[in-house]
Amino acid sequence: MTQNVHIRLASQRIDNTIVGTSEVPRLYTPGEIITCRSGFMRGHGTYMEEDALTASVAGVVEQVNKLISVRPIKNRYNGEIGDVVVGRITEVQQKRWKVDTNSRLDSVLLLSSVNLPGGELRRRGTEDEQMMRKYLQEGDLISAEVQKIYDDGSLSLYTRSLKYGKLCQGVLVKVFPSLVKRRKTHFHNLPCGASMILGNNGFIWICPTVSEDEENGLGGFTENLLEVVPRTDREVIARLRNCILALANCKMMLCDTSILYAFEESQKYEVLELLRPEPMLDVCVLTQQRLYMQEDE
Amino acid sequence: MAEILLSEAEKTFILHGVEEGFRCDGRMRLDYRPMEVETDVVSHASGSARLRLANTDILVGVKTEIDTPYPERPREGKIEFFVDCSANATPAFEGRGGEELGTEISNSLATAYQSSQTFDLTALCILPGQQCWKLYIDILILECGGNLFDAVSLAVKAALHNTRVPKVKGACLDGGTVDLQLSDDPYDCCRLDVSDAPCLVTLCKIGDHCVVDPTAEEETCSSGSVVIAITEKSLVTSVFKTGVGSFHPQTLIDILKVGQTIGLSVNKALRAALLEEEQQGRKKECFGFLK
Amino acid sequence: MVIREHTAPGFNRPAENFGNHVISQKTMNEFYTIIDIRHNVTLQHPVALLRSDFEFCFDAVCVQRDTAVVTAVFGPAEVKPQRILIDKASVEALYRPKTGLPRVHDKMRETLIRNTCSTALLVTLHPRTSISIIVQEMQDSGGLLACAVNAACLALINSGIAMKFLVAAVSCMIDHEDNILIDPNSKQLKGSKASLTFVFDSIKKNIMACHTTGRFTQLQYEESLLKCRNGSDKIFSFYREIVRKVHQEHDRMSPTCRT
Amino acid sequence: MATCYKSIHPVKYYRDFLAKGVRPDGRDMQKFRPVSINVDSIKTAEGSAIVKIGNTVVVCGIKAELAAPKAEEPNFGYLVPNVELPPLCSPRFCPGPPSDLAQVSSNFIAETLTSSGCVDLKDLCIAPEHLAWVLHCDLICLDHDGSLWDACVIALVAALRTVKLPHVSYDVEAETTVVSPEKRNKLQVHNTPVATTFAIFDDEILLTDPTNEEESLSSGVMTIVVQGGQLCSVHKPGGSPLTESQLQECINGAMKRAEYINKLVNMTLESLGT
Amino acid sequence: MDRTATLTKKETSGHESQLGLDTKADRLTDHVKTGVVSQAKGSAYIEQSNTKVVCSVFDPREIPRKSGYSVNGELYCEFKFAPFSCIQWRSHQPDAFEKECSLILRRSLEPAVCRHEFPNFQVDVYALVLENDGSALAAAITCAALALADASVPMYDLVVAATLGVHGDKKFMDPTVEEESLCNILPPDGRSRNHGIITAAFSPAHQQMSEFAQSGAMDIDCATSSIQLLREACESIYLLSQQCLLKGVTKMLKKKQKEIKLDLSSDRIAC
Repeated sequence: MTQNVHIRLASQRIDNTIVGTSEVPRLYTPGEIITCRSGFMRGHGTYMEEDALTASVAGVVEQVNKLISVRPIKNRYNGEIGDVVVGRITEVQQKRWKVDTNSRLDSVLLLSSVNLPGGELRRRGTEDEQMMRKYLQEGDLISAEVQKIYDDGSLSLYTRSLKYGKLCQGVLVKVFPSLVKRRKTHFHNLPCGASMILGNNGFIWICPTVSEDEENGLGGFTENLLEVVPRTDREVIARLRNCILALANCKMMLCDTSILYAFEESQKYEVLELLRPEPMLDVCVLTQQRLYMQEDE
Repeated sequence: MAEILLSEAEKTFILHGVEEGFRCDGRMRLDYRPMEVETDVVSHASGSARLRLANTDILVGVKTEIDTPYPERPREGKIEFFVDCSANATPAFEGRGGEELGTEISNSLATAYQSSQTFDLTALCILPGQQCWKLYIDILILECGGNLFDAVSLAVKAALHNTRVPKVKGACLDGGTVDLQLSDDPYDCCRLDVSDAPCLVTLCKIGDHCVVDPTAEEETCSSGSVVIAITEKSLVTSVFKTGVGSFHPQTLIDILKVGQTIGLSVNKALRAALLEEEQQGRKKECFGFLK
Repeated sequence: MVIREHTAPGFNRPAENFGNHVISQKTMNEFYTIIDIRHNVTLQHPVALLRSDFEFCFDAVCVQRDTAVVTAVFGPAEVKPQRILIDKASVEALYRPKTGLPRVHDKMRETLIRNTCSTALLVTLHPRTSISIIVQEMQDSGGLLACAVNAACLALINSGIAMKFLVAAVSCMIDHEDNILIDPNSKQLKGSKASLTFVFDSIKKNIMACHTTGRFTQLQYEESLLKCRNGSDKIFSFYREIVRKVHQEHDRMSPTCRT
Repeated sequence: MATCYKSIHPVKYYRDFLAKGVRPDGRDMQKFRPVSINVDSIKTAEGSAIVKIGNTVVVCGIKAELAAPKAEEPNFGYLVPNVELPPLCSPRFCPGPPSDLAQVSSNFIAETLTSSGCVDLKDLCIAPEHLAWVLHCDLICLDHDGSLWDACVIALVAALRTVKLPHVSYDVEAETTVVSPEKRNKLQVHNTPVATTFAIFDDEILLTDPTNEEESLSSGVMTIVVQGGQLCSVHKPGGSPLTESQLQECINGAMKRAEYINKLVNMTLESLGT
Repeated sequence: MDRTATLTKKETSGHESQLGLDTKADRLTDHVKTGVVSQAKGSAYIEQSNTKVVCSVFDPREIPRKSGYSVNGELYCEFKFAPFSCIQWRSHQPDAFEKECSLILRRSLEPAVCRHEFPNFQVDVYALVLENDGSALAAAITCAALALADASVPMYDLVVAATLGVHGDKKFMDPTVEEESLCNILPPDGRSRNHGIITAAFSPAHQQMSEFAQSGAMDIDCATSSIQLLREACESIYLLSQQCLLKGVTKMLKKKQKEIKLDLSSDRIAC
């Protein structure tokens, strides 16, 4: 049996910031005046003090026409309608589930917003209420879409589409929500042999690719616990996981392209090696270069 | 332990991975995640160390104080462990939440260091029956990312390695009171021999196999773990079980044997790292906590 | 602790008065009434006082000779789920000593006051509520337990919570010459062989509660009981007197004058 | 059917029984439960006793320690009684700090000890101002089925009478203490107080030696401590009022009980001696 | 190895139980007895040479201070020494050792209890050592398992525990207090420098070790060979425990029958 024990020294610590070619944007700190001119609208992360628009959080200023807002550097997930999220059930309540989506407040998944087994358009009876824990219990993972934002900022989710629903075997990776690039699609069947859901909330789900026809039969609520994921799939999943964490560690934006590049660049290392800082940095630098090259093209 | 939620499917995935010998992060069953150690991080302590194992972050400070030895052990000094599970580590430690875990860890360390074959307490004796050094070992859990026992024991051993006890130039008994003369030079001090200090190895049983250095997710899947304290001379100084599961006696014997070999390599790795740091000479800068 | 906040102003005022043991005749207006339960009536300053400050808090200060106790009654009010009784009110007594934390003998007083009061109250009228009696010791010059029980009873009268009967506590001692002394002071108690405290109900004058220390014969016990029972009459009549006076006071102060 | 009736309306169930002059456990009103005493069974304690009254079990263990006497009482030793009602003995008690009942019981036992004067604290002094015995009298209830204080007092007194303290000599000049564990002296116990508990059911019926159930259903309890024809304590912490004749009845009952218990304790201790 | 020590201890079991908690003298039951605390749902008393332990178990109650749903019920264990049980007087506040023992007690029992049968509920287990003459923790574990069984808490198997003391080449099964303190110190230079104490809890029906707690310092061979010894010791205690439980049940059945008769007569009174 092999065993690996690596103990490094703090002096060997490496700097994992990758300075890109693009300029570092101007950061504002709370209390700093953004502008004294009038005619702007006050957005999130700002407040008015004696006619001056002032930042209330530390972050980057964003301007949309007349609206000025400050996007904080580090933030919990602020949901927007239509976002794809991955979440974990934390509580089963009357007619609804509470879902942890990395937001300030737990999100809500109503019993009426899910597809129940046996037909989409079925009335939800008391029987279904009692069966709720059978469908989704504490700890279960789901992919869903944000349907509504309540007044208190909590989100209402729905899974009434075949692509959403309960997630089966795989790995969840948590990163900062701001690192996930907004794209048209967040569901990816990667050519390397795994599927990935890049949740807008920073929860990323990696699982073995399921063929189309199989998926249709799932209906969202069955999980195959007997099926053993083969070793090759596992290696791909583990490599993807480590690559994503490496990219996130270097604060690089995550999208299917960057992840795929990182995956390809990491091939010279063993999966296990990707847990160490040097290979992690190396992969990130190479990925960054490829992204620039692509941009230039 | 702060339990995290996992779905059944995730648990199955982890379980099958362990069976396969290929864990979610690409490790084999007996691989540790990379660790990082730094000693002498707290300037006011007699000795200190900080150890980071993935997301688990431990800071250990050693303080020395003069005390009277136990009447039944007049030639030995004292050692006391205190674990502070700060609420910063995980919200579950808030209030009194971390207290139970804290006493569990400090008790396990006390047991592992109990035998005189581990850490030689006689070196802490000043005047037999009258005065001795007492080492207060304060362990701060800054972040909790699983596998606390292993990380804490390594950090403690590193901190003890770093500990400098002031030299006593002279001690004499004057009537009932003891007169001590300590060296004025702060650099004139004794080191402690930590070669026999034990390291704790947690073997986490997932399915029918055991893994070392479990992540928080893997800990959730486990039915129970065996923690073994091993010294460099491969003596077992403490064994105990955590979690709710139970073991077949034969499994237990196998686990003990595996634990022993791992314990030896962990001890070796730590020793190598500490030696290397020492060779770098007196550090000018402390890297501390900025990552 | 809402309770503590509420009682604080109520407790502080009398404390200033009794701190130096002097209550001048001037301040002894209608609110202060004189009580003496000993046979040879000599007026020192045995005083009792009644006030009511808050809507749900009813205070009473009982001073017997130099022993002083302040009590407050809260309720019927919301009750904690653990203490809830479905068929009656849960009566709770809190005894706070003059200094320090409550000790074991304070717990004994607490239990005695609680049991006595819960028997005297019509607890079944207020199911699922709590009635708390808070007793603060101010000064102990003998007969503290008796004083505390009387203070609690006064506070209950003042609270207007329905009661089955009133209670009165009288203490006595037996000295080394086997004399029985009613309501002894702390100086006299030093030379005691035994001390006894009785609590009587107002209807049949039966024994509600009894606490003794020291050794005594059965005969001495019965004799003490008899003397104390006679003494209790004075306390009951004093209760009536005080209620009358308070009533007058209420009549005098028209509702508009009251703050 | 009877068990159903009992759980639905326990008071009425009892009332029906008592109307016939018998208690549900088969005793009549004035009958005591059997008492058994076992002394000196715990070897780690200087003195010990285990008392069973019906189901109620109380263990008393006495440990002796040496300490300096209080400055204001230089000739006195210490006697520290403590009643523990662990959660083990009844579902009524929770883990954590001592319950109110445990504290009240400790107070009662301490008062009984001083009132009866069964141990002279001067006997516990070895060298005035310098050295005295501390006797930790720990009473632990193992099974709380009513009449707790009766069992406590018997256990305490029986345990005190088994205490054998090692001979201690103290040299004032050199401030040295020599303990000789092989030379042991019996502790002087001057008298034996006996407690008897009564419960008042429905404001009028007196139940002697009540069980836990009877105590909780009753409207009041009273404990009388008798010692050598004299009263040592009459403790009635509130509850239903009692008439004088009822009180007298109780005192008489307690007096008779004391004689019996005294005999029993003596017998047990004698059997130990042989 | 000192197996004879164990045997002699077992053989001295003929005399009457010292505490007198048990009135009838019997070879088996005066060492182990169930149903000793009338107020508890289940209880047991065990006497191992001079070590005396009482244990009681109460009805499941809701887990205090818990908001979420817990699939498995919980065990709350408290291990306590009576103030007079040891050579030194012990304070009433639980110390670190008692807390650790409570933890070990819980870890030993948990695997054997069908905790899924009482979700969201907690069963309280209290163990009190009246006299400690060594191996108190093992006695408490055996006793607690019996009390759980007596309380009809569903269990996969009984749990029995034994303690082994190691000092050099000598091994003491169920060591006394003196032997325990001997095992805590390093043996003088000789062939073997092993020393320490091992307490193991074992469920024989499923051959599962639910706890293995070792202190001291010993080589791996000593530790592994002890497992076998402890297992054998546990098997012999297991028989004792089983017999005791059986006896308790038969006794209860007889009592029940009597009660039914009594019940009929009491019904007559009640009606």
